[in-house]
Amino acid sequence: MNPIVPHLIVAVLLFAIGMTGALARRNAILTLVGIEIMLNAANLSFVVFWRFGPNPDPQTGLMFALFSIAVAAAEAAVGLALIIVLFRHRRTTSLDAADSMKG
Amino acid sequence: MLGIGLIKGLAETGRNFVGSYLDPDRLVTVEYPEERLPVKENFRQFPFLVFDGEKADIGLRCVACQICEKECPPQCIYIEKSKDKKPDHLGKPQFYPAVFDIDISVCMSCQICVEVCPFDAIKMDQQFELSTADRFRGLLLTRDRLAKPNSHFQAIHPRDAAEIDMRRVDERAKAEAKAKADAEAKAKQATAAAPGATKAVASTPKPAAAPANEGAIS
Amino acid sequence: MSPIFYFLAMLTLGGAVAAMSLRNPVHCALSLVVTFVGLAGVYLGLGAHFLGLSQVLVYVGAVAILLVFVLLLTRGSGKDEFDERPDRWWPALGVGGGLGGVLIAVVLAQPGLALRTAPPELPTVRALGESLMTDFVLPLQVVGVLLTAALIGAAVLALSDRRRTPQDSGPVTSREEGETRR
Amino acid sequence: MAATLDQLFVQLLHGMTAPLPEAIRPWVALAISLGAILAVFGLCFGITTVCERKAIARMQNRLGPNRVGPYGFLQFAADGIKTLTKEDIVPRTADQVVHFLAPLALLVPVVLTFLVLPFGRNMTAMDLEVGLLFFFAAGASTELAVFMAGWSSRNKYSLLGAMRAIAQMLSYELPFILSTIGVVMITGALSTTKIVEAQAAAPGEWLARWHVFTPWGLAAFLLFLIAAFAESNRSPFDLPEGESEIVAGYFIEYSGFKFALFFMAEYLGMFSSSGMAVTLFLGGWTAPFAFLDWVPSWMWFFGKLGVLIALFIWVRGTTPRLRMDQLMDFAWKFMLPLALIILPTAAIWHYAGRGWLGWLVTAPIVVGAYVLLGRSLVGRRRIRQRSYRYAAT
Amino acid sequence: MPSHGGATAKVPTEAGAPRGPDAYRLTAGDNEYDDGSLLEISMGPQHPSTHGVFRMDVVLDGETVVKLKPVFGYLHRNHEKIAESASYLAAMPYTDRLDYFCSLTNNWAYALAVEKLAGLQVPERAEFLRVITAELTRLQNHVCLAGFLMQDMGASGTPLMYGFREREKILDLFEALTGARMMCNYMRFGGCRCDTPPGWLEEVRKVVDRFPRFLDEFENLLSSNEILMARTQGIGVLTRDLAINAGITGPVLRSCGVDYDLRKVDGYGLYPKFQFRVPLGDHGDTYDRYMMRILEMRESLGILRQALDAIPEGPILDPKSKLRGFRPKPGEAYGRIEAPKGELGFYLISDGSPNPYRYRIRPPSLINLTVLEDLCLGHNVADTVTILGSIDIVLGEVDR
Repeated sequence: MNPIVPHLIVAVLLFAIGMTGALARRNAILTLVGIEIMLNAANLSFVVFWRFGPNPDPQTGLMFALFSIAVAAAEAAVGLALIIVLFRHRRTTSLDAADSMKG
Repeated sequence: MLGIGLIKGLAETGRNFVGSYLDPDRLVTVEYPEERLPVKENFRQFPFLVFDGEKADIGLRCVACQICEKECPPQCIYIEKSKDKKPDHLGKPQFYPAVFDIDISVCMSCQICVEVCPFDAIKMDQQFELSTADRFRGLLLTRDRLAKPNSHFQAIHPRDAAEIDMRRVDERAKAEAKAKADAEAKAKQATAAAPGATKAVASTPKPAAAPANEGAIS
Repeated sequence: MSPIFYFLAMLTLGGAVAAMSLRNPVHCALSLVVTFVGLAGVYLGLGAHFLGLSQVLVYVGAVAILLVFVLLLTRGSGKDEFDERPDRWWPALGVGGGLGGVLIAVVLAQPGLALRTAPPELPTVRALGESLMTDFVLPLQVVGVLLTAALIGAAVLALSDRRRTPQDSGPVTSREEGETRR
Repeated sequence: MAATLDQLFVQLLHGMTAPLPEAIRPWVALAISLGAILAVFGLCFGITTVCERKAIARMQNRLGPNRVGPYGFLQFAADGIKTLTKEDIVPRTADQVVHFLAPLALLVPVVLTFLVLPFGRNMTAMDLEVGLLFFFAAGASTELAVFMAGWSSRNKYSLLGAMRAIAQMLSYELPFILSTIGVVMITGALSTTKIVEAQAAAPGEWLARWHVFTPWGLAAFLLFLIAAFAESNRSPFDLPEGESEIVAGYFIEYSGFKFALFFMAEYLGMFSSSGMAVTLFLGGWTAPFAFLDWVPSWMWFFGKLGVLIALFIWVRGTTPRLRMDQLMDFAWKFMLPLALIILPTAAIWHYAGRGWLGWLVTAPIVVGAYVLLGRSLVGRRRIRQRSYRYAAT
Repeated sequence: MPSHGGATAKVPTEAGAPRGPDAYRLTAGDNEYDDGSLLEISMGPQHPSTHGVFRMDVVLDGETVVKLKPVFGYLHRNHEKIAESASYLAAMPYTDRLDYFCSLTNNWAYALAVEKLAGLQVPERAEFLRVITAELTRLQNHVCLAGFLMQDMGASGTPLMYGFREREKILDLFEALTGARMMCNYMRFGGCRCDTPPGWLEEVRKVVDRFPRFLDEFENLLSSNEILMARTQGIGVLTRDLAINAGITGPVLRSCGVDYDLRKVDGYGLYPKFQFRVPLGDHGDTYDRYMMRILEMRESLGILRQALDAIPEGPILDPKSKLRGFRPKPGEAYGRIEAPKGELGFYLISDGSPNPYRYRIRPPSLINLTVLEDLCLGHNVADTVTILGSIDIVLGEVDR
C-alpha cells in the first residue's frame, strides 16, 4: 500500500476527533485542547507530504510545521490567558457563561 | 557584589569540613553505645534507696516518714508504712517501708525527694539505661529493686557520700556515747542490775554499720 | 509500514479520543500529552528529527504544562465538568464524523497521490538553520513578532485583572489592618 | 595500552553485538547501553547519597552514616532494602492511575537524557545530530510528571509543591537552554559528540579549548549550573520539596518504592545535567592539558562529573532556601538578561579570536553585566548588611 | 447527640457562626473568601517547622497569606493548677518544663517571685551563680534560635548543627553544675541548690573564651549571605506601636527600637553591677530579630567574663530558707526577669498555706505569639515559617 495513505488517515482521524471535541466540550480549556489536536493533525499532514509528497522543495513542509508549532504555542498562551480572565470574571470556564460582550 | 556572602559561606562550610577531621573541638560527636562520656558526679537520674551493710531489708535507711511521697511533684512515690519497727543505725526502733514503689514512667528525676529526706535514705542514681520491654512491671520499681548499697552511693557521689558517712559516724558515735553514758548512769543507779543487757543493745547495730565506716575512711 | 508506526498511530489516536471524551479535565490534558508524544514519534519515524524533538519540547514541555497550570488556577480539576447535554454531542459527532468520512474518502479515492519512493535526504540542522535565515527569514521574523506579541498580550491579560482583586493586599495594607483590628 | 583502556567499553559492546543480524544490532546496542547506564548511574546514585550524607555531616561537624559496611558505604543498600520492603500507601482520595504513573513518567525521561551524553571517546549511546535538543526535550517532560504526582495525591501541600515545581522548572528552562546557545553558536553543532570534539586541544596547543576557559563560557557555565540546580530541585532551589514549608512538596503522599523512584529521579537528573555541563563547558571527556591525553577519556568524564556533584553537595550544605518570588526574580531579572547578553558576547569572541583581544573585549562585558544586574537585583529590594545601635544607658 | 448532616452544620447560631465540623474552617461563612479561589491549609500540629505541636490555619491566595489563625493548646499540661495544689518547692521542677531550653531562667523568675513573697535574701555568690547560669542559658537559647531559624529557611541543618555543637558544651556545664542538662531544677528560694563542683568556673571560662570564635564563624556563614538577607529583610515588619500595644517583650520588642530590657529596667539580681549594652533594631523585621540575638550573645559574653572575674566565695543559700514546711506569709508578689525570650513573670498569691493560692505565669512566648497574624499577612507561606521562627516560641511555655 501507498505509505502515504495510513499517515494521512491518521491525520484525518485526528482532525475529526479534535473537531468533534472542540464542538462538543463546553469547558473552554477542552475546546482549546480540541483546537490543538486539529493543529497537530494539520502538522502531521504537512510532514507527511514533505516526506512522501511530490514537491521537489525539500524543506517547505517541514518549515511550515515548525512555524505552525510556534504559532500554536502563541495561540495556547493567549487562549489560556483569556480563559483565566474569563474565569476571574465569571468564576467558571464554561463557554456558555461567556455569552455577553460586556465583562 | 552579588555572591560574595555565598562564597564566604561556602568557605566557612569548607573549613568546617576539613576542620572536622583535624580539630577535636569541632567534632563533638560521641558514638554512644561504644563510647561513653564519663558520668559527671552531679549527674542525677532516678532515685534509689540507700541501705547500709549487706542486706537490703536490714540496713535500709528509710523510715517510711512519707515526706518524699508528699513532696514529690509528679506524685510518683507510693509508700506503705510497716506495722512493726526495726532498730536503725543508732539503735532507735523505727518504722520501715513495707512497700516503697516509684514509677519510672512518671518520675522526672527532679531530686526533690532527695533534698527533703531528713534521713539521707533516698539518693539520686546515675543509671540512665532504664528502658524495658515490660511496660507495667518493668517500669514500676519496688523496694527491692530500688534498694542499693551504700557502697554504690559512695561510688557515684564520692563527695556527698563522704560527707554523709562522716555525719552518720559522728551521730552514731554521739549516740553510742550517749547510750554509754546512759548505760553507765543506769549502771550506777542500779549497781548490780543486769549489766549484760545494755551491752547487748549497744552492740546490735555494729555489724550493719561496719562497712559504712570502712567506706568513709577509704 | 512498520508495526512501530501502527503502534504510534494507535497511541496518538487513543490519546486524542481520551483527551476529548474523559470526564476529568486534567485526565484530558494528560491524554493530550500522549497524543503529542505519539505524534513526535511519528515525526521521528518520518525522519524529521528536529521537528519531532521540537514537538516534544514545545507541546509537552510548554503547552501541556500551561494547560494543566490553567486547569489548576481555574479550579477546573476538582469538579466534574462533564455535565454537558448529549444533544451537543450528536451534532458534534455528526460534523466531525462527516468531515472525517469525506476526507478519508478523498484520501482513499485520490489515485494521483504521487509517491516519492526515495526518501528525501534528511536535512541537517545546519541546513534547516540556513534555510530559516535565507528562504524563510520573513516568516521567521513574523513568527518572532507574533510570539513577542503573544507573550506581552498574555502577560497583560493575566496581570491586568490581578491588581483589582481585593485579596491581593501587600504587606503594607495588612499591617494597617492589623493595627485597626487591635 | 592506554588506547585499549580508553576504548574498553566500546570494544566490549562491539563484541557483544557483532554476532547479531545487522537489522537489530543498533537496537540491541542501544538496549545494552541503556542497561549499562542504568547500572552505572544507579550505583552512582547509591554512592552519592552516602557521600552526600557523609560530606554534609562533616560540614556540620557530625560523623554521618558509619554503621553499615565499611565506613558506612553500604548504607544505600540498607536504605534501598528498607524502601523496597516498606508498605506502599496510596491515599484513598488519590487519583490511582495518575498517582501510579507519575514516578515512572518522571524516571523515564530522566533516564533518556543519559542517552545523548558522551561518556568517553565513541561512548555515546545514541549519537543524534540533534542531541542537545533531545536532552532538553526529554528534560522538559519531567515537569509533567511532577505535576501528575502533585495533583493526583489530592493533598494541598503536594499541590502547592507541584505548582512551585512547575513554575520554577519553566522559569529556569529558559536560562538553562539559552546559556547553551552560545556553545551551539561557537561549535556550530547540536550534536554532543561534536561539541566535545570541538573542545579538545588543537594540535600543538597545551591547553584544551574548553568553553569554560573563555569569559562568555565561564558565565554561561555558571548560568547553566545555577539553572541545573534549579532544574534538579537542589538547595538553594529546593522549594518544591521545601520540607520546612510544604513538608515534602509534590511527593508528600508517596512512600516505599515509589518514593525511592522520585528520589532516584532527582539524583539522576542532577547527574544528567551535571554531565551536560561537563559536555558543554568542561570539555566532556577531553583532558584539560594536552600531555594528560593518555588518561582514559571516560575517566575524565566521570572525574569532572564527580567534581560537579561535590559542588552540588557543598552548596547544599551551605545555603538557605530562596523564596518563590525571589526565585522568579532571579530567573527572569538576572539569569535571563545575563544569558541574553552572553549570546552576542560569544559572537564577539568568535570574531575577535581567542587571543588577548577577545579577552579585552568580552571580559568587561560579562563582568559589567554581572555586576550591574546583580546590583539592580539586590538594590531593588534594598538588601544590605546593617549596622546596629545600642541603647543609651 | 450531634447530627452529622451537612444541612445542620450550616445552621447559623447566635453570632451567625457556623457550627459542626466547618466551624473551625477560617473561610466558613465568609463570602469574601469562600468562593473557592483560596486555599486553606492547616500547618501543624504535625508540621516540620512549627516548633512543636503548634498549628496555624492559613488561608492562601496563591502562596500569599490572607488569613492566619494560630491554634495552640496541644501541649497544655495544667501547669498553673498543678502548682497551686503542690508545695512551693514542688513547682520548681515544673518551671523547668515551661521553656525547656531555658530552665535556669525559669527557675530564677519563680525563685524571685517566691523570695519577694517570703522576704528572703540571696547571698552574693548565689546571685553571681544565677547571673552566670542565666547568661549561659541566654547563649544557648539564642544559638539554637538562630539555628532553627536557618533550618526553617531550609539551610539543611548546617547552622543548626553549629548551634547545637556550642549548646552541647554549655549543656555539659549545666550537667556538671546541676546534674541535668535541660531540666536543671537548680535554684532554690534564697539561693541555689548546690555550690559549683571543683573546676567548674574554669570550664565556664574556657567555653566563654571559645564562644566568640563560634559567633564569628556563624556570622561568616550567614549574616552576609545574600539569600538570608533577601529572605529576612523587610519580612514580618513589627511596628513599634503594635509591639508596645501587644505587650511584646524581649529581643522581638528591641528589634523595633524600643529600649526595654528588664536587666536594665528592673536591675534585678546583680545586673546593675555589670557593664553591658542593649542592642536595638530599627526595622523590626525578621533580620533585625535575628541580629538582635547575635548581638545579645556578644553582650552576654561580656557579662559572663565580668561575673567570672568577680565571683566571691561564700554561702549559696539564705539560712532562713526552709526546704520542708515552707509557708510564706499571706500576700502577693510578682517576680519577673528578662528571660531569653522576653519578660517572664510569675505572679503568686499566698494564703499562708504550704501551697500557693494563685500561681500565674506571664509567658513571653505566648504574648509574643499574639502578633503572628499581623506579621504574616500579605507575606508568603515560606515567610510565615521564618517569622514564626524569629519570634522564638517554645510550645511548652505557650501551652503550659
